[in-house]
Amino acid sequence: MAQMNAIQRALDSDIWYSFTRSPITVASAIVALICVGGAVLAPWIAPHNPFDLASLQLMDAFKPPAWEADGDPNYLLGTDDQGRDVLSAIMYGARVSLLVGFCAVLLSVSIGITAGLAAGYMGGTVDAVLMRIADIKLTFPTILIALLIDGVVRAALPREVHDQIALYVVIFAIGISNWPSFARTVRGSTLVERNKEYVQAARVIGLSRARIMVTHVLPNVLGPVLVIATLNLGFAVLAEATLSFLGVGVPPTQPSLGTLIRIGNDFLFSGEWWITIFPGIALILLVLSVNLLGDWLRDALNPKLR
Amino acid sequence: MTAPLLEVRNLRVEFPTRRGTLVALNDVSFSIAQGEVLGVVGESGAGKSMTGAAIIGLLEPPGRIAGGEILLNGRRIDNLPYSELRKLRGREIGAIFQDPLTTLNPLYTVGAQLIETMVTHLPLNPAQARAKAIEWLELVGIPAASQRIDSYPHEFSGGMRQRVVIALALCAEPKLIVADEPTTALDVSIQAQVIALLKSLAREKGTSMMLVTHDMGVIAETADRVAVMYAGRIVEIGAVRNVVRHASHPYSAGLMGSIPPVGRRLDRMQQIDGSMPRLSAIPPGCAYNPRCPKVFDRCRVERPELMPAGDSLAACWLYAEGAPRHA
Amino acid sequence: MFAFIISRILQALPVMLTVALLSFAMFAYVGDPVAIMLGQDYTVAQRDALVADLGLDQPFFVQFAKFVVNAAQGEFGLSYRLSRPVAQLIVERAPATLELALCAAFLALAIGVPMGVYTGLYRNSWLSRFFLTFSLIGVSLPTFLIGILLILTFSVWLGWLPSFGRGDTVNVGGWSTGLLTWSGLKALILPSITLGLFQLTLIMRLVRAEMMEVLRTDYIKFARARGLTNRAVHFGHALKNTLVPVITITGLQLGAIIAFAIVTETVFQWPGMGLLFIQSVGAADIPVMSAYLLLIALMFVTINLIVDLLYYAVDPRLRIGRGKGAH
Amino acid sequence: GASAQTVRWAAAGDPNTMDPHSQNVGTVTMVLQQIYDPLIHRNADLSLRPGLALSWTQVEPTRWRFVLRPGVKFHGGEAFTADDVVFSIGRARQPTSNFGIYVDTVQEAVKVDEFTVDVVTRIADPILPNKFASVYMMSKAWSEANGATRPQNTRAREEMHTTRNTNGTGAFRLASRENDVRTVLRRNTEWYGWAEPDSARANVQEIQFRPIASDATRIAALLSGEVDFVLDPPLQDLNRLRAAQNIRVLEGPEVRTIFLAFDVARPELQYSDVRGRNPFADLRVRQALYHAIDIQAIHRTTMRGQSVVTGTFFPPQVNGYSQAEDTRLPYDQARARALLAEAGYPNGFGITLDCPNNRYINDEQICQAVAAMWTRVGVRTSVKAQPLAPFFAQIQRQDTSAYLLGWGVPTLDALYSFQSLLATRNGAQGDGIWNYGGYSNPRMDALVERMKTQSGADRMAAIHEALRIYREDVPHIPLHHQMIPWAMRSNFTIPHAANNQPYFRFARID
Amino acid sequence: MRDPIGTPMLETINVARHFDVSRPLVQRVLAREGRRSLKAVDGISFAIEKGTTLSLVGESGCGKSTVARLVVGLYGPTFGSVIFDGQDLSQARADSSQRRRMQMIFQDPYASLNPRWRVRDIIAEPIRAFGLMKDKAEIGAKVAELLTQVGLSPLDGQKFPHEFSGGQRQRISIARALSSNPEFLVCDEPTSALDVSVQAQILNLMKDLQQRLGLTYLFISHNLAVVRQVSDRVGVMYLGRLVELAPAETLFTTARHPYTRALMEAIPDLEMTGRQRIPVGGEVPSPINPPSGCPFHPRCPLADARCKAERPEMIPARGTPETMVACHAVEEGRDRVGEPLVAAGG
Ligand SMILES: Nc1ncnc2c1ncn2[C@@H]1O[C@H](COP(=O)(O)OP(=O)(O)OP(=O)(O)O)[C@@H](O)[C@H]1O
Ligand SMILES: Nc1ncnc2c1ncn2[C@@H]1O[C@H](COP(=O)(O)OP(=O)(O)OP(=O)(O)O)[C@@H](O)[C@H]1O
Ligand SMILES: [Mg+2]
Ligand SMILES: [Mg+2]
Repeated sequence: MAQMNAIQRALDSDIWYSFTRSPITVASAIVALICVGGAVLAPWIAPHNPFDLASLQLMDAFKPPAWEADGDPNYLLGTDDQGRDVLSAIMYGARVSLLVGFCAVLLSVSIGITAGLAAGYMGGTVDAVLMRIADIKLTFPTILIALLIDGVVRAALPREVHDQIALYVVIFAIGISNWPSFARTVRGSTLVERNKEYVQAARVIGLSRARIMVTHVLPNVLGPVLVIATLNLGFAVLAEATLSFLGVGVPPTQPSLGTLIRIGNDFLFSGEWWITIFPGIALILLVLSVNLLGDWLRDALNPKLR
Repeated sequence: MTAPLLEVRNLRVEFPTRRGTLVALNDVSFSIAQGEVLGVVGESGAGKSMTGAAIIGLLEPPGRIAGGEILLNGRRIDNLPYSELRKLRGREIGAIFQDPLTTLNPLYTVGAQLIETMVTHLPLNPAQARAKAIEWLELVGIPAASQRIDSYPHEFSGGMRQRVVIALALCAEPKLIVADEPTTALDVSIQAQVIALLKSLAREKGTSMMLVTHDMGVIAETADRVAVMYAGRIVEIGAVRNVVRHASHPYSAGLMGSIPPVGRRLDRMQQIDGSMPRLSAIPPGCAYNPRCPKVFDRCRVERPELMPAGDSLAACWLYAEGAPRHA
Repeated sequence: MFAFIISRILQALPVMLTVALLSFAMFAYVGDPVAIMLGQDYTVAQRDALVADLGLDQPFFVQFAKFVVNAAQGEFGLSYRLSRPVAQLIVERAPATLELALCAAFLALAIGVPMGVYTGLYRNSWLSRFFLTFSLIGVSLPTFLIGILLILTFSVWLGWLPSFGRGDTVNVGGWSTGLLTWSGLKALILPSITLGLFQLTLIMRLVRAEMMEVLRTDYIKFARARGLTNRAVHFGHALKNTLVPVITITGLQLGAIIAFAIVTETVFQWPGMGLLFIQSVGAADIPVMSAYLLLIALMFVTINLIVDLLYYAVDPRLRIGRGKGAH
Repeated sequence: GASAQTVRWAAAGDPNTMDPHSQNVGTVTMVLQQIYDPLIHRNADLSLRPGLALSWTQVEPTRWRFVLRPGVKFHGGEAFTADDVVFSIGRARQPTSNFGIYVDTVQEAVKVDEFTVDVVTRIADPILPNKFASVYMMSKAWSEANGATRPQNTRAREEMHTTRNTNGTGAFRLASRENDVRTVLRRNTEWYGWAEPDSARANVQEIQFRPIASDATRIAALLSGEVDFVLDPPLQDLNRLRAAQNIRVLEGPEVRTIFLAFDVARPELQYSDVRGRNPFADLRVRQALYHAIDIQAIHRTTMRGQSVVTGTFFPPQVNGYSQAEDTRLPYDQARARALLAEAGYPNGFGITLDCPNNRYINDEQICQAVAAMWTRVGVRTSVKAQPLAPFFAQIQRQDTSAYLLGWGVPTLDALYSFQSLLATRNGAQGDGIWNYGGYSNPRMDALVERMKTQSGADRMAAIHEALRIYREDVPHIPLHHQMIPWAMRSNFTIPHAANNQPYFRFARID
Repeated sequence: MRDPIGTPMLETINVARHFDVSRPLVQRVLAREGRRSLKAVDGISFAIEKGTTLSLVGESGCGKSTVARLVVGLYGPTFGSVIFDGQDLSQARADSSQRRRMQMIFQDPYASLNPRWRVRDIIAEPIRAFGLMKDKAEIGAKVAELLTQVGLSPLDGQKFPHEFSGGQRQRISIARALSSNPEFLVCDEPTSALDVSVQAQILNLMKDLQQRLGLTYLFISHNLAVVRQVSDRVGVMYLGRLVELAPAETLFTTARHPYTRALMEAIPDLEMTGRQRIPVGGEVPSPINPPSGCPFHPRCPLADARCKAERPEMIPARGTPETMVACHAVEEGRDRVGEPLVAAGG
């Protein structure tokens, strides 16, 4: 009963309404759902397991998509240079990419929000120090940050452990290299919000600073964060590909979406276009749909725009 | 009475929203004569600003004029194409908004903004416009105008800024000024200065004015006639003295009664219970009927039009024939 | 003004120092220059001699202190890979990168800003939607793929533009520029597009968001009420007010463009600092890498300063100290 | 402007110095050998021919005599004499030289007369002429005048005149040079060799060398006609290049062999799930992994036919090669599983294969393919691929369990490979310095010692025995010799050389 | 020098708040300038008796809101102290049982409610923060009761603030302030954004609450008509100082300080349509460089040399001893000359 009510309320809500009113949003939601669903369910629905080396046959390499002249119906979107089914590789690769992308963005969002809130709300020295740190960070390319972290981890931990946590190293590296943009945005909005009277009202009640920042200021500064976050998702996915090229990150036998594109890039001139084009399309669809959803959500969450 | 400068007939403004269309202004009619000041009062959300915005053609989308007409000097202006309407703005109809802090572009000097406006509308070259701009600043009482003309808005105090806004609204010498709460953001002492200024300018230049405000004192001081709005309609319109002292419509009466007197202390201020209905839930009949102390059956079914009530016009069945008790 | 610049420079010092420390520290991990320099044949003694020669056997902070002292004098030593003074290499390469970066930034601004204005003004037109969606496609493809696709189209298929290099350059006072020759200009087109695409999207979205915000403000409404032309309102008043955030982001992004030109320079064999850097990473050429990073940091600090000065130019409110109690 | 006789040439790397004795890497010598001449030249088939020396004879076991070509002038105008030879050999022997292996046996060079030089060796060195084909001759006077009497090296911490300036006797002279951008060479019309029959038709007036690091861009530049000659086209693009009008692909083998090596020394592998023992120490395991590799699939698919499958670790061009020892263990998965079970690993085990990803042709892809093949017989392999800098840094710390390596033989003699790759690491100069798996076999060490000193049939017998041990003991799993296709516009002709050196003195453009 | 009244709920003793508005250190050093401070409130003493209302009036920027914030502890005083029910405020703030006794209603009905929170959560926040109730249902009932108390429907708790009118929002913030059962309320211009009918509702509500619950108010406004309706005593502020403090009736009938009298003159008068008001002449001086002596002297018709040099103290006014006033002219009796004393109405 209560559930029914909740569902009814959700369907009746303005957010749902604005959602159904925007065909582009609905389309991107469907696409995003397919992307994420395909990735999450890959082990169950993918026709092959490209990460299982034992199942790869080099003889099957470079098969064009099924509809092409020498296509193999077994491999709908063709195979790559190792004989991996491109369709399955996309699904499995998207798993890696999404994991890295989402976690990295989550990490940078969390750091960025924390730093931005603290800097904006507390001001003074905290602000100056945090923003200088952000400046310093901004001068370092992501790749170098990742190399540094990887180097430190490598030096500190035995290699077996290092291999197991390679993925997390990548997530961490990408995550911490993007936080300043979030921090700056959040700080800017926080500076505006903290002078609003509802924040002062909360202070009169005697709530702690942390609690005011989290429960009052935070929800009001999330809008722009959402938009940058969605833009950053694509960036994180691509950064992962670059890092795996540099030997930091997931092994090439478990290629991510970005790695697939990078590998396929070598075959663009030789006519084996499907190796890069299909993962490329998958990535575009993923990033595009997530971004469009982000745009919509920002508008939908803003009561002023309803 | 001469032909009115501005005439609004049966104006209707709608907001299409997801849950049906909101009617923000319904059947609003009034006119302003040459040199006349019409005060507009009423509860927050009654549609005062909307009326002003409709006249200068600056309704915020998705709001739109859905019916009625607006005539300026006998010429219909509500259906003009954008470029035509633009030429009227500033030149024929000036506007003053509530907040002097936000109505001036912070990035331009006040002189630049004045000159820009004048050059757009009047056959002046920038040098002439500059000279005129200084004149205007002097006229609105900015001391050392020839130096202050190159100052930025933030370098002025609130009161001075509002004077600049007034100069801006007047500099192309419009015939009508729509002033939407020009003094609400100012404190009492400056408020008095601004009102005095507006009044004297209007008198000197023969400008008509629509003055929207919450402040009855300002209305009483400044306006010739006053229109009382409630829930998207005009419920009463008449000469200031009549409406303020002997309001005909029960809402107007309640409103006037709520004005806190300066001269004495009341134990309990007179108030109108309840609140104005939201636009999406306006009751049938007279919109005021749920709050009206004098409500009777007809009020709940039939909507009253403006009708003569004493020296004013009021939209109230009390003044129709066959009302149960006369006010 | 002078005081302001000095204070910014003082603030920049700790930033630079930290960057120096970090860049210095990180190279302990990116690869072993000794192994690379020795090549296929060496003895243990040779190896130790080299380590001592390079000063790699000294304590970390001694190495660092030396590094900072030298760096402050513009002395970064000799490149391990090319055996040439790093400062000389950087000076040779900087013009290429700067021209590319500025061109990309210019492209991003020249296209991104108008597109942002357009999409901000006509939020729902199909052209706006097209711009928004299409630009997102641009950012969701890796730079190297975009570069290759552009080369494939414009160099290989159409044969219009060169696929690599800077074309002919002219040396103007020690600065080798490709902007003055026809082939130099042609060579600039594809790399600038590749590099600028992401920034273009960003700037467009930013301007759009800011425009939408600014268009809701009172002073825009007031500018319209004064009857200013559309152009004056949109570009004179609205756009100028969006500039502060746009300047910030563009400034930050210019730093990012320079820092991230690495991929673009590799794809187009553009002889800039990025190419130098990536080759140095391959060879663990520590002096070049650290000099590069410091240079980027310096560039960043400079850009930040310029951005702040631009603020001053754009926004008069920032010109006075915080003293005046704005209310 | 690109005149009819200008060749625009591209390759991935740029020479990092112009000093002829500093960096012994292909990217440097490919440019410098156009400018500097050695005493002995190579033909396109790598056979020797007179260069600055007209003849050379081993007058004693430890003394070689070189008779110099008279009348040769350096680009700077200095006459070439015996003094320059003595100086140059001495310079190549300096500690800062990277060309030490070519002069490692030299005790001293002695001027006999103005145009005769004797080279005295510590031990009898039968392959000295082969080595001297890589030692370039500089002008003594010029070097001394410019303070470049020793090879420039990064250790010097200073820039030397020779970093950017040249003065050779070669067919081309350096006209201009910008690092990583462009290096322009002009024909030296006074060069003595132009009259010789195989250079008579050569007509290249100017060489514009442009490094282009990105594979795709390099190919695009060739396809769009912006360059005439690409030294290192990626394999996968060959078909497209062959199909393109106006473009020709030259194929040929390189003297470089790709193989897999193991850590056979540690009692327990670092990167494996086997505890307490080292499976690679067991010959059966190495054989099993050998059997597991379907080399034909790699040849056909990964290398697109551009490889020469091999069972040994240097190609026929190298002195000491034996056809009889060049046989592989057959591809046989069943046998591989059986051997693993026999060795006590019926369920296989897990390892990490270290791999460079930008050093050899399709290196990473080869590793992945091998990993799949090994996994299929039960040895679960994960690939760790890195760029060459971190890769070499890592394996040189011996921080690896299995790795892929490619080995070239610039001396074209077997000793070079055996000594570097298979001799026990003992700290002595050159022994086992690239033997990161720790392979150690006393018999092999003895054979290497024999190779160093003996000559003639004895030496050949030692090499052949060593090759047999290599085949039977499986210290490596050899894969293939690399092929090095060259691609060029069809109006350009140049003979293909297995050392990947384009000899523009034989080239012609129409 | 205390305010002569009975048991005070709140008392400020020479309380001040200065803001540091100097530029950052480096710039200051380079420009060779000292620190600059803005004396928003510069030594104010008053007391509010339990169950009564004290109003503060004065021009924009004279420091009214700063006093309000000092009183609720949003700002700490630069010097002086605030005594809440006999206890120093800094101690009271530390004690949550004391803290809940004091609440504030803010000026801007649009900015004082968190736009992302539901109304019921906004109102319940103090209850939760002070741990007054634990049970969900209990809290819900209390919220419903509060909503009813301020004239809203319990069902309104579901909604978000933007769904309410300004007057309704102000009621919500009153409900929030009441939810911790406070005894002392600071109201910083609670009706300045509202129209007269809604203003009347709010003021009546506040009065009702005072009568029923015995609340004590510090009421801040620049609208003298409103102030007259609600106050027992009125303080007039000018440039960070009190210039006059008197019982409401006395003030409105017999204003003493020239500034107060000027303010009275400026009140728009309903009855006298068409009358020209006499604005206070001159511009408000900057609080960073306040004038010497009496801060009002540049605008004061009665100013003389002493006013320029010497700062007047608050002392009982001659003639109306219940009034405290800081004016040399009043002290010297110069103020009666030639000017009608009765300001307005009467
Ligand atoms: N974008 C919109 N969508 C729906 N309704 C709107 C919109 N803008 C305004 N309204 C409604 O139109 C009505 C008239 O608003 P208007 O601004 O004219 O009121 P007002 O009388 O000026 O009030 P105030 O005194 O508060 O300024 C209000 O009820 C308001 O809620
Ligand atoms: N945090 C602050 N930092 C610096 N100056 C401040 C600060 N808060 C207030 N001020 C200054 O203190 C003075 C008094 O401000 P306050 O807000 O108390 O005035 P007010 O009487 O409430 O005015 P209003 O009627 O406009 O609300 C003003 O000049 C203001 O600029
Ligand atoms: Mg309004
Ligand atoms: Mg205030």
